[in-house]
Order: sequence, then structure tokens, then C-alpha cells
Amino acid sequence: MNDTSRQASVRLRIPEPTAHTDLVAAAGTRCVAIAGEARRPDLDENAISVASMRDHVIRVLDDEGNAVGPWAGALSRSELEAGLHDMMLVRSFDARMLRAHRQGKISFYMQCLGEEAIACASQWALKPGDMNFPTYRQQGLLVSSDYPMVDMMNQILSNTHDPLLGRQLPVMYSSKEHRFFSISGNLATQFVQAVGWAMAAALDGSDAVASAWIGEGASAESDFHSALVFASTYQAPVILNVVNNQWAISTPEDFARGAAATFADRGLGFGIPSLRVDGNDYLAVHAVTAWAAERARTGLGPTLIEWVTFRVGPHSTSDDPTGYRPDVAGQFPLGDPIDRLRQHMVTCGEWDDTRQTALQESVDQVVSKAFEEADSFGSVMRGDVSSAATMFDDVFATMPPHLVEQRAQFERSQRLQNEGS
Amino acid sequence: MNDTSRQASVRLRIPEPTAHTDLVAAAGTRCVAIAGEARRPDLDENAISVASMRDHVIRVLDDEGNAVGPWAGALSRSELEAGLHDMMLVRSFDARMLRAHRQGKISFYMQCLGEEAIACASQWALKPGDMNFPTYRQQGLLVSSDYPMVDMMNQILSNTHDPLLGRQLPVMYSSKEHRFFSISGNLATQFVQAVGWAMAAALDGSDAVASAWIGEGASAESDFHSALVFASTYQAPVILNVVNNQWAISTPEDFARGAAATFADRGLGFGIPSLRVDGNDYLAVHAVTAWAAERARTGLGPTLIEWVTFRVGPHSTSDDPTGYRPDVAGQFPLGDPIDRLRQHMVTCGEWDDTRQTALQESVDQVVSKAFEEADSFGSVMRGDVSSAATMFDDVFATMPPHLVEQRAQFERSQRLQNEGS
Amino acid sequence: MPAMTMIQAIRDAHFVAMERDSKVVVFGQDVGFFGGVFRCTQGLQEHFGTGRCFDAPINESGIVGVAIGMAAYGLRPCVEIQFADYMYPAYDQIVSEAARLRHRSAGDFTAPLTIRMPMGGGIFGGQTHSQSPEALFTHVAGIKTVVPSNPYDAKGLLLAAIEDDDPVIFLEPKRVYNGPFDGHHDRPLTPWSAHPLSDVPEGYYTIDLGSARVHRPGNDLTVLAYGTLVHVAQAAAEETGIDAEIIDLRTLVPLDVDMIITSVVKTGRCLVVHEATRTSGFGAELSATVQERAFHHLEAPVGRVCGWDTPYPHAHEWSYFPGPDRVGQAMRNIMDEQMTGVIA
Amino acid sequence: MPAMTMIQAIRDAHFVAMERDSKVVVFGQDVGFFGGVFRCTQGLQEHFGTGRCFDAPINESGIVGVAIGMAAYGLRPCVEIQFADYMYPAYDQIVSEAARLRHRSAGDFTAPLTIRMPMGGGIFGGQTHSQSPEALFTHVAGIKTVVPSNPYDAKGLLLAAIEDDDPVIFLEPKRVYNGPFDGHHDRPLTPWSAHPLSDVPEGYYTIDLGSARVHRPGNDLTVLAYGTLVHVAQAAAEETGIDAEIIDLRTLVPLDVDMIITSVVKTGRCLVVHEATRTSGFGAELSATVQERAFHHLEAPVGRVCGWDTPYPHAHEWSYFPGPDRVGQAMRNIMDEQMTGVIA
Ligand SMILES: Cc1ncc(C[n+]2csc(CCOP(=O)(O)OP(=O)(O)O)c2C)c(N)n1
Ligand SMILES: Cc1ncc(C[n+]2csc(CCOP(=O)(O)OP(=O)(O)O)c2C)c(N)n1
Ligand SMILES: [Mg+2]
Ligand SMILES: [Mg+2]
Repeated sequence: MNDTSRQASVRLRIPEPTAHTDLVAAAGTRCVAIAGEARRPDLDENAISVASMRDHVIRVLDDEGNAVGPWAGALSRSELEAGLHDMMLVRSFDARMLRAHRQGKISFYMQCLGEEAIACASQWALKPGDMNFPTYRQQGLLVSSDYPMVDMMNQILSNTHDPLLGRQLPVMYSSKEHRFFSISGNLATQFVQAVGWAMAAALDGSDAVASAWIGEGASAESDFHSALVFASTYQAPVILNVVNNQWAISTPEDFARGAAATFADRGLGFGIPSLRVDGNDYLAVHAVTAWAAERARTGLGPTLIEWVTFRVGPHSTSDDPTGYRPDVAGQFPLGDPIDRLRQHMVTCGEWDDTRQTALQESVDQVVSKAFEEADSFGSVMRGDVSSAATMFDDVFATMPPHLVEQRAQFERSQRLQNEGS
Repeated sequence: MNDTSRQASVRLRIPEPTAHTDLVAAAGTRCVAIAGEARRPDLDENAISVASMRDHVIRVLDDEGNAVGPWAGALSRSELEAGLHDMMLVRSFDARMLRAHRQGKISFYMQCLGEEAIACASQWALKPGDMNFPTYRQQGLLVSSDYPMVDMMNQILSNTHDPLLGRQLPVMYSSKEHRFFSISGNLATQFVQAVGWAMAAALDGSDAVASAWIGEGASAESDFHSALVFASTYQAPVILNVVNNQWAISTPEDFARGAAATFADRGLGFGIPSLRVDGNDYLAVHAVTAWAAERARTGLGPTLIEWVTFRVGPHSTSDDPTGYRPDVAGQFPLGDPIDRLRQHMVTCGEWDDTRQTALQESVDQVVSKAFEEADSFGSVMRGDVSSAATMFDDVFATMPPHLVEQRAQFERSQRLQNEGS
Repeated sequence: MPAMTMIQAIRDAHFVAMERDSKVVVFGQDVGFFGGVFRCTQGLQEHFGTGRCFDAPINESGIVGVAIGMAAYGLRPCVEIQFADYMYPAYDQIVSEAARLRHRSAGDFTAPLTIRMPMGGGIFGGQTHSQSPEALFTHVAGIKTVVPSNPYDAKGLLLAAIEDDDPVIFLEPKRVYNGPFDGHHDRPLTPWSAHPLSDVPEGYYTIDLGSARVHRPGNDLTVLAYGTLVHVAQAAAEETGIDAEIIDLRTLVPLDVDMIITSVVKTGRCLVVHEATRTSGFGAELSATVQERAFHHLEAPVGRVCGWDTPYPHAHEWSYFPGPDRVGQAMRNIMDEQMTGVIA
Repeated sequence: MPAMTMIQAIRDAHFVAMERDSKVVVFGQDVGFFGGVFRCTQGLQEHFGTGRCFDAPINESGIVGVAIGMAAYGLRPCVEIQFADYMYPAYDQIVSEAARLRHRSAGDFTAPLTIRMPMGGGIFGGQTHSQSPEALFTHVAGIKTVVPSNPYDAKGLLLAAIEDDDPVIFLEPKRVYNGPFDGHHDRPLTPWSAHPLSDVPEGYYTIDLGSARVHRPGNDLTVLAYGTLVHVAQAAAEETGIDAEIIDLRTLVPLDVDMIITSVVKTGRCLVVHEATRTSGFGAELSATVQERAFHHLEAPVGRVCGWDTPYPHAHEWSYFPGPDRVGQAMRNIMDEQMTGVIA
């Protein structure tokens, strides 16, 4: 097949990311951000004009913990404390769930270690009535909106109090009340649904905003494109969040990004104003989300935001990253969002070690108490689950005859089985 | 549902293109091109640098028929004549097929009136061994590569000599020999296949280039995105042609383009050098294709080209555009590519009316002769088709038992039917 | 009552649904300004404005994904896929999302949307304008699948589909858009106006999803059909003179099993017909169901007449299409109990 | 011969295929550097280089579309979809393109590619890591569908699939990746090493696509199964003491109809089992086929035990999974001829 008479200089480029061997260096090269440097575009600035900032990563907190530049200044002292609280609660929650996994109490878990700022600060910048379309790594949205932690745990344990009746894999939460759209196991599908929800809100005369979430790896999926097409064409009031945590399971971000310099560039191709933001900077996340939400709410259309962060933990409890990258071992290659916010509050003279310790104790206690309660409702591992016959419910609004019949067959076969044993 | 307490300023933008009522103005506003103005980037210039040209439409032929600027000058006199010949042959072919449709000899046809330069000049710029992945509007690729016209007609007539054995809708040609990939009725699927073909060529050490084709409407499809992701990541040697003829059936290009200024911008989002070119200018099409092919062949990766043109005719013979746009009636809103090349040759002193008339007669005669021959092989409308049992062939390389059985049943039922009648 | 074609009946259903419920929105490729390539949405944009009926980019996954988001918000989208053959890019959104949203969220979020698509062959459309993908929907828990065969049913079923609180796939057999095509392609087409089922009441009415209809009563053989094939079966019954009971299923999921089994128990014989490829077609489910539930009443195996297991050809369309000859031969075979092996 | 797990056998098949034919290329999500989330491609990139085995972006349509283009060029891609549940975005490329390319181009272009995907439940994977979509492939003309149940078959079938000149869907029942799971989730897993079918010859051998295998000979009842359910059926036969003949279909299209019918003619009874949802599952095709061809030999209706028509649940996985109890009950029912209506 190989026609040697044609001496070609074409060689297929298979990305060979340095991240496989030196992940800190790899992440670092793409994420240099100078606090305060990036300007704050007008709300109605167009995509091309906004793209003049494409070499900048928006960052508010400098290395000393000062909030600097045009994106600083929106949050009050108590809001900062709430932010710290939320992020610490998420981290404590994650840690407890990982322990539960090691203890064999749950079968599966996905943490967001090092990415806490993104979901927590984003939620804080949204308004009641806005709707998130999350992935599995935005537990911070629920925690920050005061969703009962015990219900998150009930879902994870798939126990008798699981609001989803044991139907979903752990962490695939859903809460309409808390404006958290049902998580799908299929990547990217929710991104375009968020655009549809936003279109509906606009058609309905509401000023509610949809916030769509996707990982940098999943942005390679087709529904990412569908979302951008529809958001761009109809100027839907939606925030398009791309969480670039550098990894998609074992695959470095290079494979999804290709030859583009950034994921924010994707938005540029659709005339959607797109920004690149330090995702480990609570203040930056809050400020940029608020800016994008304001754009959406005032009829200025969609905004795409690339959140630069780092997946510090394994992909999930099923994953062992030592097979594909050096051990991170307690490092936060792009900074620890919790520590950075804490330091800022200390720098502002509004925080000290005593308060920090007290807060840590308080969040840990909240988590412990919640887990105690959830644990008391049992777990799927111990066979404490909702009635199995409920699996026939909610396939349709009204159960059609064939499912009524199948449920009866199921119950009969259960009876026979119990008699037999 | 409508919560009037929230007075929103969000209104969904449903594009209301002026093209529905004033198509010439609409097309004109987006397509101002000053001949010779656009620079010629270095082959290895990156996407961002190339994007500095995004306000320009590359054009070589000025209104007086002079070839001007850095993209001019690559074609010899005889090549120009060949180009004129090819385009005129395509147009004559289209006209004959439309007549055949009116005469009830064929059931369906799709012309490319006004877009002849794109396929014809592009083919001329490719090398043997390169492979096109066309849509239904690139008959010029076949005509320019000397594919037997009678076989095109046989396919359209689905007659006893149809190389595709009556399996495909008219115009869905396929010819590996002529480097024309089998056309799919499903939009956009071939765009990503072209990238795969190009990747295979590179892996194989060949310097062959793939040329992928898509309409501006179909660029909204997901496989357009898939193609760009893979082309960008692996730097595949592929030319990504987006033919923007302003219309997708009844839908103006605005719906696919959204808020982006151009379709070339899409490539920018992937770091793919992208150009916008006057598609009705044979010289520009040839020069830019040659440039992109050279890039691919020397290992510099993919190029995206938006060809600005105008769909002068109806979408297909099933379509009546008067339901959605003013009558074009013999106008070429963005110019007639044939007339522009002819004028250039006249301006260069290499052409005159006598030659033009002779060439017209000659191409018309070629078409007539071909149709006479094809017609002599019958048509599906008259029942002259390949043996019906051949429909069971080529489902698999080797016919599996269930198809052997079904073919036998088919033949038995045909026999019974014939006995019955 | 005015005689309507199926296109007019579908258009009328849209008008009625949109008048009754401001949450109903309609979009799709060429659906807005132009009114659809088959003109099923003609006049809607003009009447209801661009906010209720609009054109969409050519991206089926986007069309359905956006509709799901809208439905989750509280609207009731009714979207068009231009041809059923082009639904595949939307298949993930249909199967993984619309079908499972209610279940996976324990009723918290729902997807009340209708996805219309012209299906079936007989219009010389070749392999990408002729497909019948119903079995790809019936296998999926959480969606309903509807196939009307006539204008009256089309309107009532479409109104029921739009009102339904779950996703409904609404397959329109395009060969009978303009007349009750009986499979004799070489004879002149009867217009709908000559057929009683073109009497379409004005205004609102619905037909229950899950209810079949006896299209032709009979005693000797039950024929299970839907869409275009209902009319083909009718022609075959007339031509063979067999006293066949033809059941027009109308909805495939939920299926009207009672009506089917009652008929087979009466006739003792059953033939299933459809245009889709045979292997794993919906006919397999029908055949399996009938033999499971009426085994001891069957005097002959349940037969199937289907499209061949090949792509839908262009020139050989009428050799592929299960026309009245093939259907009639199968009916005779079953009556003769001579059937061994597969029916042609 | 070394005892291999199914994962090792699949990995070995890749090595053999890639050694034999430089046109074989392997790619997919996490397939290259890491070797796949189930480790089926581990070591390939290191051994053959990044030009033969590499990671792909998360875009299933792109993976299959690119593979089709490569196959049309002349390579023989073997790609992985990480879970069968994620094949839907690629469904258009599979159905509209790979399956029809040879036919629509009259043999001019072909798509010799293999698409591997782990399928089935039993790993507490919830609704998006448990599906069995085989019927969505068997309905489509132009693709072959393969489901191995053990290491020996997996290697031989995968080598045959890669060599095949047409697109092959290769479904790997992940519940038996590491042992011949019999459906008793509460008992310790038997490793493959204790099973004779883990004796996998070194080097090259193939198993014909289209040939089934008698997994357990018997006289009283034919059980048609594939993948994990072969082992479940075996357990049910042992536990009920019914002299069942279990046929492991191995390939669904082409189907080994002769072996099936020969067995049913002998036993006079037939049960079909699979994990996929019941309605329009591949079991319907099997049931329809058996009653069409062996009607006069059947002493009871053909039964089906399948997944329920619901999404695959997480916590209630074992209530959903058609385990040995349900299969055994159905076998008894069929033996008792007491079966009326649908079998649970
Ligand atoms: C359609 C689909 N394909 C593949 C998968 C398997 N999968 C689950 S998570 C994942 C990686 C996603 O990476 P990214 O989008 O970067 O998100 P992150 O995990 O980093 O938050 C993959 C490939 C899936 N869930 N859905
Ligand atoms: C997947 C798919 N969706 C829809 C169609 C129906 N369709 C055929 S051509 C067409 C318009 C395409 O417009 P464009 O891409 O601009 O190409 P042009 O016809 O202008 O050359 C549409 C919607 C299709 N063929 N395939
Ligand atoms: Mg990631
Ligand atoms: Mg167009």
C-alpha cells in the first residue's frame, strides 16, 4: 500500500503530551495568569473584540492574596466567608464519600478535588430561577444552594431514602427545586438541552438564565457543537461553561483541543464572546459568571467560559491515574482554591487560623452528621433499597399495560424465588 | 407560566433574514470582495495570523476581467480554456438533465447553476491520487476529471448501464477511479470520513490529500464538528471546503452561521487556517485550493475554505423557491463564474466570440451525444433497469444465508406474480 | 366535515394544538418561513409568529436536544425531522435523554415532546428518503411510537401525542400523505377525498395512544399492519378474496395487545406486514407476541412480509416494497397451511 | 495453552491481528497510552507505536466516521467505543454509512472495520454502563453483530471480525470479562482459569462469523442465548435439572439458523434469553424465526426471558437482570406446557 515512490513529508501528528510524564510543567505552560491584568469588557462587546483578551487568563487573586484589577470587588465579607464555607463543605463531603468507598459502603464516587471554586462561586453568582445543566463534577452547585447533604448521600448510598429511588449511579443527582438538572451518564447531551431551556425561558418572557456545564474532554462531543450552533443562532440566554481540568480520564486535554490555543477559541468560531478564567480563583469565577449572567439576562446572548483548573484526584473511584500520569500526591498544580480564598481573607484582615479551624470543624461535623443520618437509612451494599417494583414507575407518566403486566410477572417471580429459597 | 413580575429584556432572536424578500441585497452585503486586495499568507502561517484576513474575500478577477493581486497567475492559457470548457460542460449537462426531467425521463435532479467554478477549479488544483468526499452539488469534480458523462447520465437514468445498479437516487455518483467518494444522502457524514481518509494516507506514508465538501447549511451538523476536531488534533492532510451558496433549501445561511461573521470563523476556533474566497472566480478557487493542497501535502495540516457563491437554481427538481425567495430569473446575484472567466480570457486577448460559440457548440454536442447514448440504455421510468435480484448483492462481500434465501423468495414471488398476471 | 389529505390533517392538528395551548412550539428544518418540505407546517409561522414556529439549523441532535430542554422548562415542543432517514444524528438525544429523563430523575424532570418524521418508501426516494425505523424506537423504554394510516387518525393521534406527557415519535407514512396508496404503483392514485377516513372533524379531538383499530373486519386471517401497509393489506384481501381481518395498529408502543389477540383467537391465523427490513423489525415482536399468547389457537405459523434485508433501493423500489402481490401470496400460503419456512 | 481471561484474549487478538497485518490500526478513548479503561488494548501503543494505536477525542461519531474513511482508504481499523451505552452518537455513521457503503457504491468503496464495545449489566453501572443494544444493530442490513461468551471464542471471533471485509459490531459482555458469571451475584466469582473455554491457543485462529456453538447438549428444551446469558442458562439448567440444550449464538447476524432449528426440531421446545429490554429485542426475532420454521414441532410456545421494558436500574440491578431463577422458572413453565401468555 505504501507507495514509496512518493516521498511524502506528511506525518500524522498524534499528540504526545508531556502531561503523561511531567504533568505540572504541562499544565503550567498553558495556564500562566497574571492577576488583575485582564480587562473587563463591556457587556455588549462583541466576540471578536472580546477575543483580544485571548492571551489572558482572568485572575483576581494575586499570589499574596490581594484582589486586584477590574474584576475584583463584588463580594462582601460575609459572602467571602460563605464561599469559603461552601468549598470546604464540598471538600469535606468528597473526603467522607471517599472514605465510605474505602469502607465498602458505596460502590462508586467522583470527587472534584481542586475544582471546588468553579461550581461554588458560579452558583453564588446565579439567581433563583436560573437552571444548571451540570456534569458529575459540579456537586458544588448543590452544596452552595443548600441542597440537603443527607439527600446527596442517600442518592450515593442508593438507600431507602434515595430521592432517585436507586435508579441512578452514585453522584447522578437531580433536583428541579434546586435548579440542578438531572445528570446524564452520557457526556455533552445536557449542553444543548441547556440551550433549549434558555430558549424556552426567553420565549416565555422570563429572565431566567441557563448555565450549561461540560468538561474539556467532552467538548469534543458533537452536542457541544449543537449547543453552540443553537446558542449562537438564537442568541439564547445561556452560560456555556467548559471546565478544563486538563484531563479526560487518562487523556490530556490536547486531544480535545487540537491545534486551537484554548477551548475559549471554540466560542470565537460562533461569534460568542468567550473568556478564559482561572478556575481556582473564587473571586474570578464569581465575577465572570455574574458578568455572563448579566449579559444573558439583559438579552445580550450567550457567553462561553473556559475555566482553567486541574483534576487533582483520580477520574473516579474506578480509576487509578498512576497508570497514565505522575502521582500528584497532595499537590495542587494550579493552586488550591480553598487556600487561595482563605489567604485572601487573611490578607484582608478578615480571617485567622482560629476561625479557619472552627469552620473546618463545623463543616466536618455537618458532613459527619449527614452521613450518620444517611447511613441509618442503609445502603444498596447492604440491601436497603427502595422497593424493587418501583423500577416500573416513571417509565411513562401513566403505566401502560405491558409494564403493568411485567411488574406483575416480576412480583410473581420474586414470590416463586422466595418460596424456592 | 409567564411570570410577568419579572420584566425581562430577553427576547429570543429568531433570525429574520432579508434574503426572504430581497435576496440580492442580502447576499451582496456579506460578499463584498475587492479583487487583488487579500494577501497570500505563507504556507506555514498559523490560524490566528491567517485570521487577520477574515474581513477579506479572496478574489483574483476584477470587474474588467483582469487577474490581479498575489493569488493571480498560476494558470496557463490552455488551462484557462480547459477551465472554461469544464464549467460550460457542467452547465450544459445540468441544462440537459433539467430538460430530461421536464420531459419525464428522470425523476429527480440537482443542478449547480452558478457554482460551477468551485468544483471545476478545485479538481484542477488537485493531483492524481487525491480523494474528494463530495456532496450532491459537486458534479464539476467528475466532469473535470473526465469521468464518462454517459455514466453520469446512466446513473441518473438508473438504466441498465447504471454503474450503481439502480441503487442510488439520481446524482449520488461514486467513482473510486475518479477519486470521487460515494455520495451519501445524509448530510455531513462524509466530512469526517474525509478526515479519516487523510489520516490513513498520512499513516500510510502517502502524500495524497483528501478534499472534504459540505454546504453551509450542513455545516451546522455535528459531523462538521467531528471533522474539525479530528483534523485539528491529528493535523490531517485535508482540505475542508464549505460551499456557502447562501441557501439550504428554503433556509438562508443565517440559521447555520448564527452570530459568527463568516463560516471561515468556524475553523479559527480549532486553530485551522481558514480563508474566505470568491467561489465564482475560477482563478481564485484554483489558487486557494492549490495553496491548501500544498499545505496538506507538505505536512502543514488542514485548511478550511469558505467558498462564497450563490445557489441560482432551485434546491432540486422537487423544490420551488418561489415559496420562499424572490425569483432569481436568470440573474447571477454574485456573478456568473463562466462569464467572468470568459471575460478574463477576452481581456487577455486569448478569446473571442467565435471561439466562445464554437466551444458552446462543442460542449452541447458532447452532452447531446452522451445523452443519446445513455437514453439508448433506457431508464427506470421506462422500466429498463438492472436485474432486480442484484439488490441482494453487495449488502455484504459474501452473501450470507438469509439473503440467499430472501433472494430465492423474491424470485419465487416474481414468478408467481408473473404467472398470476 | 371537510375531506382532508393527511398533510392537511396534520397541519390542522398543529393549528388546533397551538391555539389551545400557548406552550406548544414548532420548529425544524424549513418548517418556519416555508412551512416544511412536505408543507405540514405551512401557515403556522404566519399565524402564530416566529416565536411559536421557526426554522432550525440542519442539526437533528440539536433540534431534539433543544426540544428536550424546552420541554424540561415547561413548553411542549413538536419538532419535525425532515425525513425519518435523518433521525440518526438525534438518536442519542431520543434514546439516552428524552426516553429516560422522567425515570432517571424519578419524575422530577420530564420531556413532553413530539418528534414528527415522514417515513417509508414508495416515492422513489432511494435509500435515504424511504426508511421505516420504527423498530429502533419500539425497543427503547420510555418513548411511544405512533404511525397513522389516514387523515382522521393522523389528526387525532397527533393531538394526543402533543398532549401526552412523555416523548412521542410520530411517524408519518409519506406515501399516503396524498392518497390511500394500495401498493399498485402502476395504477392511478386514489385521492383521499374519495376515502371515508378523509372526513376530518374540525377542531379538537384525540385518539388514545395505545388503541388499535379494525380497519376491515374478517374471520379467516388476522393481518397486523400500520401506515401505508394497511392499505396494501386491504388491496391484498380484496384481490385474494380472503376474509381477512385487518388491524391498523396505529400505535406500536403501547401496543393494543388485547385487540390483536382477540382477533387471532377468532381467526386462528396471523400475518404481519411492514416495509422495514425483516430481521429485528417490529414484525418480529408482533409475531413473537402472537405466538406467545395465542399459540394454542394458531392453525399455522405467524407469517411476516417485510422489506428485504437490504438497503432500500431506488430503481428496484417496487421489488423491495411489500406490495399486494407478495402480501396476497403470503395470505394464501397461510390459509393453505402450506407455509413452511419463511414467507416471502 | 495459557488460561486467559476474556480481556487477555481480546488483547491477544489485537496483538495477533496487528502483527499479521500492518493495515490494522486501533484507536478510541483512553485506548492508546493507557490501554483502555478495561485494559483490552494495553501494551499495543508501546509495542506498535502511536501510528498503530492511539487515543481519540471523546467523539464517537468522529471515531467511527474517521474509521470509515480509513477503511475506505484501505486500512483495517478496529476501534473501541468505551461502553455500548455510548454508541448512540456514532449510530448514524454506523447505520447510514458503514452499513451501506458497499451497497450504495456497488462495491466500489467498502468499510472493513470492527467496532468493539463492552455491553451488558451486572457491574452496578446504572443505566449508562449496562445496556445491550444488539437489536439496534441486527435490524440494520449490511453489518454483522458478534457477541462472544468466553475467552476462546472472543479471540477467534475478534480475529475473524478484523479480517472480515464488512463492518462488524463486536459486543463484549463485560460481566464475563473476568469470569464465567452465572447470574448468582451473591456467590463468589469463578475465575476463567477454572473454565475450559479459557484455554486460548497462542497465535492465529478464527471462528466463522455465522456459526453458533452447542454450549451444553440436551434433549428436552432448546435455550438460545449469547454473551453472559449463556452462563446464566447453564446455571438454570443445572439447578432445574432440565435436560436443556443451550446454544451460544456467537453471531446474531448472520445467524446460524440451521443449528437453531435442528435443535428445536429435536427438543420441541424453545426458550430465548437476553438482557436487553424485551420489546423488539433480538429475542423477538429469534422467537419469530423459530415458530416460522419449526411450528409443527413446537409443543409449547417459544418463551422469552429478557430485561424488563425499563431503563437498566442501579440499585435494582439484580431485579432487572434475567438471572438463573427467572430463567429456570421459564424453563419449568415451558416444560410443563403451562405457559400461557408472556413468560417472566
Ligand atoms: C458519550 C460518552 N462517551 C464516553 C463516556 C465515558 N466517559 C465518562 S467521563 C469521560 C471523560 C470526560 O472528561 P472531561 O469531559 O474532561 O470531564 P472530567 O471528567 O475531566 O470532569 C469519559 C470518556 C461517556 N460517559 N459518555
Ligand atoms: C442529516 C440530514 N438532514 C437533513 C437532510 C435534508 N436536506 C437535504 S439537502 C438539505 C439542505 C442542505 O443545504 P446546504 O448544506 O447549504 O447545501 P446546498 O443544498 O445549498 O448545496 C437538507 C436539509 C439530509 N439530507 N440529511
Ligand atoms: Mg476534564
Ligand atoms: Mg447551501
